[in-house]
Amino acid sequence: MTKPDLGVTIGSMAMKNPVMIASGIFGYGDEFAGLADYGELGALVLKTITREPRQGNPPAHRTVETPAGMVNAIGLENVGLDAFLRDKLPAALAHGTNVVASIAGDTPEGFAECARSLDGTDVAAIEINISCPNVKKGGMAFGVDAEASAEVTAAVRAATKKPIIPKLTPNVTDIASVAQACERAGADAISLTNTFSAMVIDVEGRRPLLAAGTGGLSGPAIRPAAVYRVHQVAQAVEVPVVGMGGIWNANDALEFIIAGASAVAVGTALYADPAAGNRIVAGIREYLQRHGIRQVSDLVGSIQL
Amino acid sequence: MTKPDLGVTIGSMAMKNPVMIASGIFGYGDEFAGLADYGELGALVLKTITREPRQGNPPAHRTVETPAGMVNAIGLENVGLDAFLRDKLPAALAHGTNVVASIAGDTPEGFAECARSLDGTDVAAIEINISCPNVKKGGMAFGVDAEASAEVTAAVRAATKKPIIPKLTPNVTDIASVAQACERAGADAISLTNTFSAMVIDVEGRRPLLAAGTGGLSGPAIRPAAVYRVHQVAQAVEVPVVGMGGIWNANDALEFIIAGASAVAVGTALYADPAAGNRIVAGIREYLQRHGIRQVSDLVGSIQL
Amino acid sequence: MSEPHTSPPPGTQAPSGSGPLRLQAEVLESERVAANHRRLLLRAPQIVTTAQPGQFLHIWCHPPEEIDRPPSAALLRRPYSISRLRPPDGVEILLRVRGNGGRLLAAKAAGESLDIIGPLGHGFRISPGLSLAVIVAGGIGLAPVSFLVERLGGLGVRVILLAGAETDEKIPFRVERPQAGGATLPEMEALGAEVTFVSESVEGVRITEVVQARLDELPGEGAAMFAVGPRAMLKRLAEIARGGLPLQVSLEERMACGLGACRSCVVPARSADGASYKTVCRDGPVFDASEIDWERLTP
Amino acid sequence: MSEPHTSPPPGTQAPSGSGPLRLQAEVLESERVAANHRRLLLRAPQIVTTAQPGQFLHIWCHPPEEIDRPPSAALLRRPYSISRLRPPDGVEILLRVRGNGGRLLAAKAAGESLDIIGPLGHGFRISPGLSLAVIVAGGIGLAPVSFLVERLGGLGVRVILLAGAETDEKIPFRVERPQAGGATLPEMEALGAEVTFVSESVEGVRITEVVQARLDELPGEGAAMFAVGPRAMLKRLAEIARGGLPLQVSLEERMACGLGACRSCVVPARSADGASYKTVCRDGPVFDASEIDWERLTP
Ligand SMILES: Cc1cc2nc3c(=O)[nH]c(=O)nc-3n(C[C@H](O)[C@H](O)[C@H](O)COP(=O)(O)OP(=O)(O)OC[C@H]3O[C@@H](n4cnc5c(N)ncnc54)[C@H](O)[C@@H]3O)c2cc1C
Ligand SMILES: Cc1cc2nc3c(=O)[nH]c(=O)nc-3n(C[C@H](O)[C@H](O)[C@H](O)COP(=O)(O)OP(=O)(O)OC[C@H]3O[C@@H](n4cnc5c(N)ncnc54)[C@H](O)[C@@H]3O)c2cc1C
Ligand SMILES: Cc1cc2nc3c(=O)[nH]c(=O)nc-3n(C[C@H](O)[C@H](O)[C@H](O)COP(=O)(O)O)c2cc1C
Ligand SMILES: Cc1cc2nc3c(=O)[nH]c(=O)nc-3n(C[C@H](O)[C@H](O)[C@H](O)COP(=O)(O)O)c2cc1C
Ligand code: FES
Ligand code: FES
Repeated sequence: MTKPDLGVTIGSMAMKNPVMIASGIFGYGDEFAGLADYGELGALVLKTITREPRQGNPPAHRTVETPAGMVNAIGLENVGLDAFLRDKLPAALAHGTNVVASIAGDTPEGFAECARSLDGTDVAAIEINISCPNVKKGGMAFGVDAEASAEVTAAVRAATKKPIIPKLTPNVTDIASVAQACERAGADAISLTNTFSAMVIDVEGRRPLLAAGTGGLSGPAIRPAAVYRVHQVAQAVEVPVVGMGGIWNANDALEFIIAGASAVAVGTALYADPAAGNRIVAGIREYLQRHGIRQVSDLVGSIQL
Repeated sequence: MTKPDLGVTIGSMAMKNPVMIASGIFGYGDEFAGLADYGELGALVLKTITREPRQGNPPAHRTVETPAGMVNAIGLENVGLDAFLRDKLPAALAHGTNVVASIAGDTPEGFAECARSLDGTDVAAIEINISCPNVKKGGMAFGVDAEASAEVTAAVRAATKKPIIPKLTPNVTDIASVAQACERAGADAISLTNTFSAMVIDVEGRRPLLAAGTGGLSGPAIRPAAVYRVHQVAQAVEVPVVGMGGIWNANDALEFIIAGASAVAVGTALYADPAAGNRIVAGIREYLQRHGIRQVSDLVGSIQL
Repeated sequence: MSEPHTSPPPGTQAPSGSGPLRLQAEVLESERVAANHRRLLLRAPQIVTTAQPGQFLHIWCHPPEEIDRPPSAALLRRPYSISRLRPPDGVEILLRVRGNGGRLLAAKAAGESLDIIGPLGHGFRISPGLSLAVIVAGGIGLAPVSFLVERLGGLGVRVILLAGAETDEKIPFRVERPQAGGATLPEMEALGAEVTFVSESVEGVRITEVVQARLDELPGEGAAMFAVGPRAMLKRLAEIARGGLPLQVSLEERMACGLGACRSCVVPARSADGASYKTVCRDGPVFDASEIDWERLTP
Repeated sequence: MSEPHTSPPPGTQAPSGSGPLRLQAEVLESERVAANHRRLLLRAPQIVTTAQPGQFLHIWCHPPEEIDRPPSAALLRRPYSISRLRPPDGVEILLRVRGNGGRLLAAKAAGESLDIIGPLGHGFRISPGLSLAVIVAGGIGLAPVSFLVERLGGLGVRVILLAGAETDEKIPFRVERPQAGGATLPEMEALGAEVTFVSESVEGVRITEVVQARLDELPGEGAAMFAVGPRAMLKRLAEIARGGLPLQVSLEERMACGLGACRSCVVPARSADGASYKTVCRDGPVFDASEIDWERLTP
């Protein structure tokens, strides 16, 4: 069989394969450089940025390991839009694949400002982080509400021609309706899931283990819950879906794709294996070959219920 | 130090210690008999029953293991109210500790009917399962909606003098408001969480691995997400909270208690260790002793934020 | 022979009524018996005295002392058939290494211990008049067969074992192909069985075809068939045997409790009262073929 | 000496600019060195040629070939200091067994391999004029000290090591208490250090008290202090040393990436531009005491 075609398209962003790095996992990409060929991946989603730099949550601690997962409360520490454009984006683009910027703000206009500044850059798409559980204002406060999510999406839509991808929180009753609201407001794709709200308690000290009190659960632990939500959303919208949550290996990625995701993003797994994304690309290719499937897009949503 | 006092009270149900077995885990208690001294525990919550017997979901498969968790789609298979009262309850009561019946129905009146029949029995309390993700009608359909949850609670309240404990689903945006609605409708306590909606895909067969399509995630994987929700609810209501989700050892149980749970329930862990509940009672006692805490109730909600 | 066996018919060797035990069993021997297959000999005298052929053990795959720590892989116990008893205190299991659980068990060395619950489930029923047993086993389905052959032999029953696999490597026994005659399993012959073994990759036939071909040779009276193996094989046998030989089958299904409580491991059953699922772990794993709703049993 | 070390001052031994490597390092030796402490010798020639004292390795605690399988315990890598180099190709780590990660590493036998990323972070800076180094180490903080002592010795710097622990069992070295004089660590003396060791349980004093008592003996010129140990000890030292000896401290914090990307492992920093957190994994683990906002540093 000829080599299978791994290409997928998210809005106007053509990807050589469906594997991305999830936002916030590897910062702006510079620190991981050299530990894997990130240019080989479909897209790199950079750490969420805000208009102004943010210091994030207080430390001690910001992360804690849990069974098959981790809880983080970084709190959107980021260099801010200007430093991002000046210092970070050029290096990220040098990886040689699609770079997706992730943005957040306290108000719809805060999001739109970031999007406007990114419109003239070479980022391939913009992810709209309305799902960060670790900030008091903005973030998940938008994502838990379909209307607020749509409002942010519409504001960003008006600010840029780039493909825009609202990123949803799983901490809602009806994620499909949030996705539909975003789709109606002009989203080119939907990505999910961000982390599950979580808390870990230091039993000896009778305090939260994270200084911020609460955080977000990621990693293999959440995979079945994330696949469920991706399937729900893929059934509900026409635009492509980017699936994530606990992907560790190609089998995991294929679960999301078969459930309806056109692309997937790898997060926590990168901390164990900086080459997890590359490993997964290889595994998907092997699967397609073994099953005689010509293109990965034939697999998207191919689940038989 | 004198032996610490492990007693807690849930409504009018006095428990010798705060450790229960979660509903559905060990059926009606007869099959596990002999593998541990269940009479030593604070309370045993039996498998959810409905007015009529139910066959549950189709098999092949009903459960699947996932990282640090499992997904089940039993679908409330149960013997029905009559057989329960006749064949199952007497044996369960013979364990020598509080027996809590768990009930479900397709309508508020369906719940109430079960409650009415239980009112004259020796069950110590009634858990109201408005959170089963594995049935099409009833179950979670109620639990995701504060008003519907309150309606069921009120109907059950009117049908029995027993302490009633609505059991909540984590698959909602605002679990605290569901809890408050139940409290206003007459709940004596709130228990949470039931399982997280989840899906596992057989990548080779491109089918869901569970015949029912989707199921509920339980086990250590969900613990941090469950602790978060228990803490949220404990802050929002006055009535006692029964916390559960991924408890495996005494440390886990203490996380829930410190977060605000007056009692805890052990589920999935029982499949590995039928004596998990007993092990946890011992561990809690040891902790109290080591910290010089006279009674477990002093620990409830003792988290310093 | 086709009565439901919750109350075993008189004369049947029913499991003792004492209920399952939980115990720490020391690994006495661990040995590779074929590619990807291992034999573990456990010290578990309490099991030896009560176990019936076809029953299984529910095994915690991690060190017993780590029960307080949640594992990721192999969170649940794993069911393994009792393969053979080695009185006074030895119990053997044969395992095919599949996933995490099998891997952990395969790595156990002599001297380590396993936390087991057993004996579980209902085993094979041997009716008093039985004179000929035809055992049909596929692949790892051979695991519980030694115990059954020994028990039958002890009762003076003639045993014909018809075993098959995709390849010789897929069974936990040594295959021998003498110059004359077909392939055989010497270890099973040593236990007194008349053995026919076919490998799809060598002999090019399936064991169900062998069964079909030999059905006519068998006496109508005093004979019964016992089958363990993949569902497809069991389904085919249920067709072949219909109306002829009494057939008992051992089924597998994913388990959580292993005790009949959680209703994970159900299979569609035929029964008068309309209650339509039975548990593999408690009602089975061995069922009379007539108990199963073969149409609804997914492959 | 107190400049931020993102651009190391001239003459300083800066880590090579080539960036961290990921490699499979064979375990050459694994040895118990004290109750609950082990020494692992790894084959990692690439680390030997670039590592600086104070840098660390980020270690995947499971077999390298199992990277494709998500573990439950020790999902993230674990940071361990480079304890000593054994040219041409050996790298030592000393580990105190705490939780799951440490347990897995402690169980590694010679011949097995570890998937490591390193050398990571910024190590100790040794300024050209240094003539006396006072190293203060508490407990497992002794792990990176051998490497530092050797390096300093090689540069002709006099080394005073003041080490302490709650009990003798809490350090990865042998304690000796000669008839005359105080307790000492022979292995550190063999490397050329002048050693004072105090155990709270035996000598009844804390190492910070010893430091305080001996501060006056020290020359004002050409001396510097290097400290590794619990935060409480470091905090106290920062007070003691304030305005006096230049002090470098090695900090610990929970990590995910180990590379400076995820912002997990931050500590509050003092800096002109108001950017208030630095990462232990990349800006540290060794910081100049003046870089840290000691008030805001939680214990
Ligand atoms: C009554 C009974 C007796 C058995 N006897 C034997 C025996 O003697 N020798 C032997 O090698 N195997 C036997 N099996 C199959 C054995 O239980 C599985 O191979 C084992 O559970 C696989 O676990 P794993 O972690 O190695 O594999 P994985 O594939 O990683 O397991 C994943 C999950 O699926 C379940 N699972 C996978 N395969 C099966 C299966 N066939 N049946 C039930 N659950 C399964 C596991 O328990 C686990 O929960 C028996 C199964 C049953 C039900
Ligand atoms: C830069 C650096 C160098 C270190 N050098 C050494 C050394 O040479 N020898 C040694 O024995 N230990 C060293 N430690 C501490 C070592 O990393 C922890 O003991 C180890 O991570 C504990 O993992 P565990 O799974 O055994 O324990 P657990 O307590 O189960 O770990 C739970 C989680 O907490 C984290 N954690 C626990 N303790 C620490 C800690 N002190 N610092 C950072 N994260 C922690 C773990 O990484 C893990 O994510 C160092 C830490 C850092 C940051
Ligand atoms: C340390 C950490 C930081 C994260 N930061 C961000 C972020 O800045 N923006 C964002 O959209 N998601 C962020 N996430 C969420 C991930 O992008 C991803 O949605 C989530 O971790 C689930 O995927 P995983 O289980 O593969 O990690 C972060 C996750 C982690 C673990
Ligand atoms: C196999 C299985 C069956 C269950 N059946 C019920 C049920 O009938 N009623 C109910 O309220 N919860 C049921 N649950 C949910 C548990 O009671 C518990 O809320 C959940 O599993 C989380 O706890 P755990 O992580 O400790 O298992 C079931 C869970 C499992 C795993
Ligand atoms: S495994 Fe629980 S009923 Fe069979
Ligand atoms: S561990 Fe990721 S920034 Fe330090």
